[in-house]
Amino acid sequence: MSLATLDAATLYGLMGAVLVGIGLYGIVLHDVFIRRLLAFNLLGGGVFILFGVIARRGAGAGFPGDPVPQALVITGVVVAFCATALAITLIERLAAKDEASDGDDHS
Amino acid sequence: MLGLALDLLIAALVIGVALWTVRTRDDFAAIVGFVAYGLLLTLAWARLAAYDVALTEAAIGGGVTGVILLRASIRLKPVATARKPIGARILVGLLCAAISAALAAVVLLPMTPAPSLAIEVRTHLASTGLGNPIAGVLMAYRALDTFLETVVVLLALFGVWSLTPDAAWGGRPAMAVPAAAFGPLPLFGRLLIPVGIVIGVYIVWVGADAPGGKFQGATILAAMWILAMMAGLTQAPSIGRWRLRLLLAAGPIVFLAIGLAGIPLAGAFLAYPEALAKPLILLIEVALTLSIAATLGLLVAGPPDVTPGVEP
Amino acid sequence: MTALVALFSTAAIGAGIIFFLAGTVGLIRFPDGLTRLHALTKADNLGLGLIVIGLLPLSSSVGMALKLVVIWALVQFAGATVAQLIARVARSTERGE
Amino acid sequence: MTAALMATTPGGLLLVLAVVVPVIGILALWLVRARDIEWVAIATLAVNLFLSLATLQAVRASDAPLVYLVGGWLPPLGLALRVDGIAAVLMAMTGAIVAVTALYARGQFGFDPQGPERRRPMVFWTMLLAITGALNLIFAGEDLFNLYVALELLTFAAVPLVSLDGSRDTLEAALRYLVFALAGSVLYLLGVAVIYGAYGTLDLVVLSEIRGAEGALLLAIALMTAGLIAKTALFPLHLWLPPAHAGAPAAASAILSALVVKGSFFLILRLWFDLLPPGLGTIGANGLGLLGAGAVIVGSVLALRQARLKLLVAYSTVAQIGYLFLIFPLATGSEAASPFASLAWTGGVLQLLAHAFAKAAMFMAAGLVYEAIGHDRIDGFRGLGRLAPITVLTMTLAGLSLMGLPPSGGFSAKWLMLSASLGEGAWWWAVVILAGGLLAAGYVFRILMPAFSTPDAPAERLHPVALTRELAALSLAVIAILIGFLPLSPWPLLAIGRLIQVSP
Amino acid sequence: MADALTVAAVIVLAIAAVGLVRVLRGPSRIDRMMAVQLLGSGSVAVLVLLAVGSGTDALVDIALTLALLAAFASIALATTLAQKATAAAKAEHAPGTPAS
Repeated sequence: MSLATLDAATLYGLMGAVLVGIGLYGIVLHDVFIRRLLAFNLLGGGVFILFGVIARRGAGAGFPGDPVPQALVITGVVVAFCATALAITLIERLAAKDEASDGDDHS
Repeated sequence: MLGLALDLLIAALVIGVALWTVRTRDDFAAIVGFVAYGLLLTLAWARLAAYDVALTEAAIGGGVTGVILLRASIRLKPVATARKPIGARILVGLLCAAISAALAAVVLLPMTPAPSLAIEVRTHLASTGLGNPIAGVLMAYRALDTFLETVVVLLALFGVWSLTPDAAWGGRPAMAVPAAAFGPLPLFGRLLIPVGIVIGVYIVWVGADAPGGKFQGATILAAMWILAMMAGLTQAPSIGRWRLRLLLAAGPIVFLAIGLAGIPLAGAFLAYPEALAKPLILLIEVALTLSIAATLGLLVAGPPDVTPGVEP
Repeated sequence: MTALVALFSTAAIGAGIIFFLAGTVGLIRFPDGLTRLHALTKADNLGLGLIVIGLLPLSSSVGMALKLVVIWALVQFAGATVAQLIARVARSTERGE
Repeated sequence: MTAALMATTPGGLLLVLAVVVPVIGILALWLVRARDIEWVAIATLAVNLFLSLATLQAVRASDAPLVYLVGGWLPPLGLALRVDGIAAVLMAMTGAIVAVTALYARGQFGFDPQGPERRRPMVFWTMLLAITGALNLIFAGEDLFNLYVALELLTFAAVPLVSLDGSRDTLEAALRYLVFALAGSVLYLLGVAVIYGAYGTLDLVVLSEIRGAEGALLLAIALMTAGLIAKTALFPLHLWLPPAHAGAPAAASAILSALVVKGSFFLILRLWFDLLPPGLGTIGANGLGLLGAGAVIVGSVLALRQARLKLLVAYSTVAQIGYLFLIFPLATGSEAASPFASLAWTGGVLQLLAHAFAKAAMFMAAGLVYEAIGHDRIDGFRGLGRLAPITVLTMTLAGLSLMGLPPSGGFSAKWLMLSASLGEGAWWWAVVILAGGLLAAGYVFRILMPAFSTPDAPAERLHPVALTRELAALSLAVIAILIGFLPLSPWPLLAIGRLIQVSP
Repeated sequence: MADALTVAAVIVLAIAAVGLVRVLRGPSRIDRMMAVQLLGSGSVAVLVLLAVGSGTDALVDIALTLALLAAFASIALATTLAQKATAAAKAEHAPGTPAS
């Protein structure tokens, strides 16, 4: 595909596809939970962008994009944030337990 | 063409910081990379003319997600991590590349015309009294999703609280802050918070007819509350307080009550009588804004760790 | 008139870009944390400030112009606060790292 | 066909209530006094049981799916709820198991009617109601994104149950579970994006009538299936399940093992049987069957090697989930009209039902054993039969069903699937089913042999256990057996409202 | 003029992107954070340039939101670092507890 026919939506679509790959790679290959959580969020960002590309291509009826996928993304971003907050709390609690038991070992 | 140059730059930077976030050895550097990712994605959404989403990403991705991740990264001890064997990395890398390639193929073979519900959204928008099509989707056509999402948010908060020690149940999040009057922070808070509240309310208010809305506005309000807590201007509330519980539940309750009233009055659950559609939707949005703002703020504040009745 | 406005805007935005550039160069080239911080503040304040000034006469409505000023004030204020906080933390905690 | 389906049917309101009533219960729990939370939760679940049975009856009576157009908006713009025969059966199953679990869990978790609100009872009851509502939505949902929200609801409700006791190990199990579940959800969502991009709708009924863009559809279903497999803990993505299910309190384990994993499994069924055009996914279906076979063997062998009862029961879940995936090669078949396909279909659904009841009973019994003797190490079970006869009877009956001995639900399920595989000439699946049954017999007898033997020294019960709780567990085991008395032939009920007919 | 503003946006973003080298190099946490702070200001500048260039009000609102929350990440970092330092200092002075 030549640069002249490349439109913004396609460009961001390719970016979203690459982000999905990067995020998946991180989720599978990281052992540290916080890094997996970051990778999950990278992956989520890529998936949401794909929705945005679909919305952009579905522009019509005077809207710059199809409103339905955009609305889905808004729901999705809020859910992803909640998941991140829950996961972070679990990670911190787990670390706190580990630190407490380390302290016991030394004393 | 100039626009495309900007898009190319944004896309390259997004991929660059994403790679950095996955590849770096340093956990903190990865988190900073992720915050940059959130900022750049906001630009990408703006370029995709998805202004409502860009606002959401700016408030959540660029704002509060960064706050919880950074706070956690400072408190967590760095964990030494061994790299996986090169064979595994190559294998997983190839698999992920294959998935990316398959998605790219789908992206490059677009349907003409692209499937879209834009026309249907436009056709029925007048009966909702709203001008912003995305508000129409969220509050009318797919109102069930939105209602359940508020339940998801509430459950996530309850899940965070569930991780508290038994004794601290009913207590408040300590929201560890530095010693009182940390530099210019309290002053910053006192001046910024009123401005932020005005902006948050404005974003909710324009949401009916222009990009904006309850989730974005509520996130801004939540951010102001978090700022007040970080600046030591206020404490997080005790989670056992009935009034707090009522504030958290108010949004879903109002939504549900109006939705159920739609069964006799408008012929279906979550249908609005046409004459009253806009005022009812606005009422729901106001209640949801308050509840979501409180919920998001408490999600960032974390689980309660101060035993009720015991002050440190 | 319009030519004059265009000239003014171009000059202001150009100057703003130069301050952004200076901030970045400082951030990369300056030897220690506090001087880098100083450079960063320049980009925040003057860079964005000049760009906003250049954009004011071009904005399509008074409301938009007003919001531009608010944006600049917010970034200015936030930048100053962050600079102070970072300086404090840099003095007290990051010395050992 | 679509025009007739796309209107709210009489009784459609039941579906709205099935989703909304648990939510009302949750909001009420937050606002009532601490001493009232138990009866509010139990009353909510009683109403839910009534609603689910009424739904089942309505589907049977009308011989057609129930449909409700939410907000009066027609899909694809609006959202519809739709319950067909299989969804109605599973909703009723969920209603029954959740209600019995509530009776079993009454007064547990340090609930104190006089004292202040406590963490554990509050979290347990809230999340139990949330799981109920989420599962009802998964069974009733017709829109793929609406189902995504339901999946997230289910995840956020299930994870806190895993870490309810707050120990280090359960926190880690919960975190591992959350990571798998989130990765699964996001893959599912990716598939949703691909489908919307190709068809401009997410409504299952609308989608089932559209053709074209098969490549995108296959990619989407592959991604969504991969995500849902992680959530269902199919081998080799099963690693999160045993610690999570074994670490949760018994009442929570019962729900997690019997019901929660079935939620994501049900969505895989929806995708493969309601969305995928017949004949398109044969290779994939065989792949799923292969993974299922791996799960049966690996899960059973690992169950055999466990020293603790709860871990054994959890590994048994890994194995029993494997059987469910044998539906795909057996019931999709190359020929849509294969008579054996509907045999396998019924067998698979029976396996789902029988496992749900038997496994819930098994985990509840494990909890009762723990309370009776203070541990759940299998080598210390000598004399358990005298100490807790009802509990051992429960384990025996549930074990019969897990092994697949007649008469039991497990036997009927495996018999039907066996007949289907032999009928289709795919004997290798039959071998897996038989081998799995033998291994299951091994691990069930490992529990029961010491339990029935006489102890060296008379053992003493540590804590008295309320008879109602023992009977609650027993009732589920009895249901697992009773399912075996249903006729051994395809159920017409399960064919009601199927979007793509497998058999004539 | 719109084209010129787009060019300006590209330049500003490119400059801020170069600053991201500090995220890569560090060495301190604060250095990394400052680079992101610069990217935040740069993003606000890009958005206002595009907003005025295209006359889109919504873009100004996005810039407004970013500007409002621009300091949040840095504030979270600074307060948590300071709080941790205070806690560590307390632990050192408390008798009987081994310094970590």
